[in-house]
Amino acid sequence: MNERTINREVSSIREDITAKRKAATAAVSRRTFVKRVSAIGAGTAVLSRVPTRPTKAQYGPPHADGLPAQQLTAMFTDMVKIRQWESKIKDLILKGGFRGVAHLYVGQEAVAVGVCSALRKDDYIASNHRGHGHLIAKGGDLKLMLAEITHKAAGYCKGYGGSLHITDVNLGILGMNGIVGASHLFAAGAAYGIKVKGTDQVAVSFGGDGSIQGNFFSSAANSAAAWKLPWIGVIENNAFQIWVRASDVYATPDLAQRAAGYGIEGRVVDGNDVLAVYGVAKQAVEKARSGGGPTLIECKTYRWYDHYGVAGARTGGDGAFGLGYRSDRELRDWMAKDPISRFRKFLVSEKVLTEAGADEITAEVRKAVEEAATFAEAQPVPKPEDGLLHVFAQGAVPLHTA
Amino acid sequence: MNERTINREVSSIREDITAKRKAATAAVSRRTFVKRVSAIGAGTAVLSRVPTRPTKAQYGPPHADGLPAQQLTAMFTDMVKIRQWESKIKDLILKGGFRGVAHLYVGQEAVAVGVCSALRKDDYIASNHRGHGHLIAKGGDLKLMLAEITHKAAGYCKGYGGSLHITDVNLGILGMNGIVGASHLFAAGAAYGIKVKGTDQVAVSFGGDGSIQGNFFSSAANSAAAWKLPWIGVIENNAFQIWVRASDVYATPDLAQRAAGYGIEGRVVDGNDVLAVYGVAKQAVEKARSGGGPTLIECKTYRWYDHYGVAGARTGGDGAFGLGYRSDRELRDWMAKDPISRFRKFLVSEKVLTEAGADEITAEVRKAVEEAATFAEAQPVPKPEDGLLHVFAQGAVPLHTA
Amino acid sequence: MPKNMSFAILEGIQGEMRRDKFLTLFFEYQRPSARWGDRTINLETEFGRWRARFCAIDEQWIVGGVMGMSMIGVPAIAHIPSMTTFIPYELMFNHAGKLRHMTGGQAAFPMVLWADMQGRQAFQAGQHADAGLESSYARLAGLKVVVPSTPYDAKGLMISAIRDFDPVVFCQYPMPTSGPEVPDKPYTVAIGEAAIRTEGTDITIVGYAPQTAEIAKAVTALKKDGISAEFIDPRMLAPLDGVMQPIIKSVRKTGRLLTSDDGSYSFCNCAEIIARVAEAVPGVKVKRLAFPDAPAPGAPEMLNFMRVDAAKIEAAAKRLIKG
Amino acid sequence: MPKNMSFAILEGIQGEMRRDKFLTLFFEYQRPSARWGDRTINLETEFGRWRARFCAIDEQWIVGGVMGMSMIGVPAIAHIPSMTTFIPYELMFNHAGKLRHMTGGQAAFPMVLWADMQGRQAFQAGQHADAGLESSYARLAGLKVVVPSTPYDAKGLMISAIRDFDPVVFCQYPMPTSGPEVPDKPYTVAIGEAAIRTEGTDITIVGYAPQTAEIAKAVTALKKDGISAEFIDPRMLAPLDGVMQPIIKSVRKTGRLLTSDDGSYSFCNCAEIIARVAEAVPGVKVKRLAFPDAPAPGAPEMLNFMRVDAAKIEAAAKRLIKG
Ligand SMILES: Cc1ncc(C[n+]2csc(CCOP(=O)(O)OP(=O)(O)O)c2C)c(N)n1
Ligand SMILES: Cc1ncc(C[n+]2csc(CCOP(=O)(O)OP(=O)(O)O)c2C)c(N)n1
Ligand SMILES: [Mg+2]
Ligand SMILES: [Mg+2]
Repeated sequence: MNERTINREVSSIREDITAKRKAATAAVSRRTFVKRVSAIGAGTAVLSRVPTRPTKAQYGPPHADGLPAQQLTAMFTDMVKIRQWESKIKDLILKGGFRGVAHLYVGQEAVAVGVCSALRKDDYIASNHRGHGHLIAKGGDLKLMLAEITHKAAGYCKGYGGSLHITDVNLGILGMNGIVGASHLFAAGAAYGIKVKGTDQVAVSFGGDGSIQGNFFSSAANSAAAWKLPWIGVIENNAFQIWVRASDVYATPDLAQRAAGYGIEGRVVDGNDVLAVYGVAKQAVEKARSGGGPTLIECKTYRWYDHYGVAGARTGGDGAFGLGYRSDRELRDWMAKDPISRFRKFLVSEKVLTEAGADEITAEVRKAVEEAATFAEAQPVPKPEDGLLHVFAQGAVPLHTA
Repeated sequence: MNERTINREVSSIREDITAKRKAATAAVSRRTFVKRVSAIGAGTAVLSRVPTRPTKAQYGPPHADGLPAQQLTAMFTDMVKIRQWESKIKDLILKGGFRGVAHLYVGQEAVAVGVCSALRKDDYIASNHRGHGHLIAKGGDLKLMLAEITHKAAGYCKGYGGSLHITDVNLGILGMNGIVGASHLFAAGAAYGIKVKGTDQVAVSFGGDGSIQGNFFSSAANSAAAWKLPWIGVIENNAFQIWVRASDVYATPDLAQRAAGYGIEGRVVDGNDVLAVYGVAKQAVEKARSGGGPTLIECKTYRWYDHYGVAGARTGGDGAFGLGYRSDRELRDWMAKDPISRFRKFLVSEKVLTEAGADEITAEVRKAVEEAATFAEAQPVPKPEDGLLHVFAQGAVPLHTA
Repeated sequence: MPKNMSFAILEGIQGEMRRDKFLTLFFEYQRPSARWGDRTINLETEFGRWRARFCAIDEQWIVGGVMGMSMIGVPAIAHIPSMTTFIPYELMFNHAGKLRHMTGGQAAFPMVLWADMQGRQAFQAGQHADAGLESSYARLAGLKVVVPSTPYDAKGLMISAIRDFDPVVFCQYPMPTSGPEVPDKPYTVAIGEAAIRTEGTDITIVGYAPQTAEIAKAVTALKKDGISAEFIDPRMLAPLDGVMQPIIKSVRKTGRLLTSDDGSYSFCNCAEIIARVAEAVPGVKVKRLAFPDAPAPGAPEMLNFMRVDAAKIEAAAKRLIKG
Repeated sequence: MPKNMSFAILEGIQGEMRRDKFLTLFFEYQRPSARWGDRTINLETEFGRWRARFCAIDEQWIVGGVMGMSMIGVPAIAHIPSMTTFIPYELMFNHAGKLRHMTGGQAAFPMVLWADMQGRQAFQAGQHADAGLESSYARLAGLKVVVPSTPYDAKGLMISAIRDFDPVVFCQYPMPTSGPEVPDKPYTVAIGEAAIRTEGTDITIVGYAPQTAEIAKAVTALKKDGISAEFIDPRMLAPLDGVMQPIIKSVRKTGRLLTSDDGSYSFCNCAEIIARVAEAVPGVKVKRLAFPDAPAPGAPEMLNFMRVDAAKIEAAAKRLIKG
């Protein structure tokens, strides 16, 4: 049985499992649901809309209506996981001697979790350099991720790839990618592949505000539009491309406006409101799954740390201050819109969670994160000569340094 | 005096000349003008408009109002020049033994002439593979062009480039280019250069419907929009990319719609109506010249011949029939909208020209084209060893074949 | 009349598309149809629009889309036209070539980049008359690069490329039909093996696709003058380890290596072959013929002066043997 | 503390921007400012937004825009980050490198592609730890490619590149500061000349930018063992004719050539140098050290095993001399 046949088998088994899981979830969803979710979301969900293509839901995320408490709790847990796992990485880097690098995602958790909660396990995501959050939201293992970003042999990529390239094909994670914009093209390609396979999967790409220019985005958008591919492009507009403000290099305030040029529906959403993101994503996913074609979703959000690394950050506290290209006040303003506290408050007021229950989740996550760190720490480093493997599917390349 | 200084001197002399010429034209324009031009154009000018950015002139090309008879005649003459010169090339290819190749422009004359009539001599154009028409409209010399496409030493590019690469930097012609889409990027770059120089020139790129995808267009459009560059992108939508229909690879019927995504004004115009094209181009040029930024103009038109060469064509008759990817009826339909007969009829009805006068112009142009052919025929071929020159500004590269 | 290269390649792809119900072809305008005698292949009508897809003028999509598909286990072929060889260069470099390694073996690109190559044609000029570009791909880690010279090799290498788990760049030069008959059935030509076209003892001549006809002529002419040349066609440029074995063996025997290339001189395909031979066979006498480091001019007078042809190969071989 | 390479380069550009009121710089996020002692350079504040322009993440624009500007006589510099080296490859290939020739000498690109190079750094992995990519540019007709190793050379070559009428690819590797002091005033280092870093008689060692520190260490170590190595830094890869003269002269003297490269092995920079030497100096003994044909793994254990370092250079030199 060759590699490709195996892939196919795996994916058909996966489809089976998913179908069963889906039926189960639908049942739960009808049993316990939160009522006022859609009303709550209404004011915040859609900041502005691209004028060319009206969508049915003018306000609010109707799909959040009917969400089971269980799923809401899972969403909260995932957001906390991202926050805690990344804060641990930050602390480890600040401590010194960290075997790796990181582009921290903290502050943008609502986007990853909102989108991935609208996906099935067998749907695909393609991620970018700021992708730890996407991966955790799609089910990535905290231990294997931590082992990978410290380049240990037990990591997801056996220590070859590190922070920027974590991949788990079994979870439909086509990988983080260090080249800005590539995620969109690969997801659109995967969406084409889904059409060839004839399944009802969808493929989502995550990219920053910087990812809509350059070579890749346009090719993804045009092809997805021309052939109604099940592609969803998620643009996390966190205002910056390193230190360059998006508004200084684009003429339109809403980046989702670019969708119209290709004949794609473009949506703009408050990227710090997980239910709003979920609602828009869910609509897009259902549309894509049923052959209705692509959607471009712009999520307005903010990263709490520097582009890369931990400049301006401190152990035990959130956020990076004193960075030259943004004001501390701007950061504080966004920290006040913390997607996690906001969601927690909502869940408590909705009686989905108690304060104690939320604390317990947080504590449990913290424990899991500590375990992940201990696990990663204990793992051996890769064997030197293994660097010659995995260039091709078979064999090792010759060493030419002797 | 180095090459760059020379370039600068030449361009400042050019600006001088242009200023004088401009003043002269303005004077003429106030003396003899055609009244009803704008009314005539009204019905045909703007087929559909991109909804995002309203422009002042909802209907018709107001700038055609006030066009002096002399300029109208010159426009007619240029259109005839393109038609006759290209028909000659077609006949020469059909005869056999032609030293070159061609992508014929016949049928699209109104676009090149409409746009270039709105330009000053010191404005820039960047052209594509189907660019003979653009060049003639910008003042290209029929003899040097014919010598070039037959790869003679006296040609514009000394026989190195041939049909796809004719360039005349003195006329602001940055060159035809064989790579689809590159024209847009280079013109946008030139437009940036104009800003650096601080002149009021503009840079226009011509590209087919195929030129809005791929790598180059998006970069041009985004940058021109972000910094309000004096760039005008002209899309000649002739329905085909070789044999692929634009409507099969793009989801939007109007390609100018793509402009909106970048925050650029997009216009759609009947590309077979030279005055309509002129009107829209003139507005765009004036806007660009005065710092108002870029415009994307889509001209709906049709090519009478095959993508390349002379399949289906015959000596002494217009159009290429029996091509597999389009019906003869579709072609005949478009030939009935011949931009030249249409404009001629208008000029005669407006008494700008008599039938005899129009015939005379045609005969004169035919004579000039015959002279160009005789000239080119008589020119010597390039010296073999000259192939080693012009790789760099100085010297020859070594020959490695011996 | 034997099958020509285009028909042979399409026949290979057709067989694989029948065998693997997901295998998909993206192309731009080079219709995947061909006729040979009374047989017609038309992949669009046989497999439908989704599996034989014409695309916009967007080579970034054609190649990147195929990469995305292949990442989810849908093998695919990206056919790009000759003037666009380097538009997908970054994609092949940073993604197709690297991601398997970077993901510790997880990411796989069972894809073929089927690149039309133009060669040095008159009346085209630089952008449309280039050659030798395959060495830029061959220098990238993680890619395999094949450059068939005969219809037989082309079909067999295309099938091998499709079945390979790694990304393969398949370079198709317009070639006169030569070599063995092409069987109708699928067969493979192994990736990684050179072909000895003529055996000989006095000098080793190495060259591939666009140069093979000229070399073959030169070998015949040399024979008339009593010089026995061994002509080896590498057929591929990456990986090169297996390919080098017969070349090195041959040079050990002849002591002389002449390479001939339609690509430009510097950093060309044959530079790597010469460097490997120089390392392996001290004392070897080498000579490299190639197009100058210049674009190809459109006028045939200039172009022919610059191209390597049989007469130049013959003369260089004689000089190498004499002095 | 002498000026480092970044300051030296910016100082060179600053002088030229003062000299030529049109000269313009496009960049992405690599701010054109630097400090050295109490001196500060800030091209954005000194020359304003139009002449020092940060751009979107769009290397196609940064390079293509600069090409369009330079076509109308506005000379410009396109600064691109290290992971994007090949995004503008097609533009440099089909346009910057070819259009002068294709237009019979009319089109000129007085531009510099200032490419940041990363080198083989740990904890980055394939996409962010590549090296040796300059040879892909050097193989393209019509381009000049320089790869300085010292701040002095960097400033002088940048100024030469700016003043050159042809497109120049200027590759900046992160390099430790070494070599002569950098004068404040503008000066040029000619494009097309190699530098002999150490004279010697037993073996010729060739390597540039990312390898120079390791080679220098090896040369010192060899000296202790009584081996006199001549170390030549080519400083540029195209055009190579002038660069090869001292290398060939040196090899004629030593009879041995060792090349050392951070780029991958096949079709690498040194392959061309070896091929030229093999053609010019029959009987030469050659050895090439290079990174394997693999992406760079992130884990330092694997990476260091694969990189060429001083110890490996020393050992290879000794083997070449012995056997
Ligand atoms: C094609 C490309 N150009 C440049 C870079 C360098 N780079 C890495 S991340 C980044 C900024 C990305 O900004 P954005 O897309 O908004 O994502 P964010 O970092 O804000 O999440 C840049 C310029 C790159 N990795 N790839
Ligand atoms: C980047 C690129 N891809 C493909 C080609 C091959 N090609 C040449 S012209 C052409 C069709 C162009 O169509 P369009 O832009 O609509 O212009 P038209 O020929 O219709 O005037 C194609 C595909 C090319 N020259 N450049
Ligand atoms: Mg951002
Ligand atoms: Mg067209």
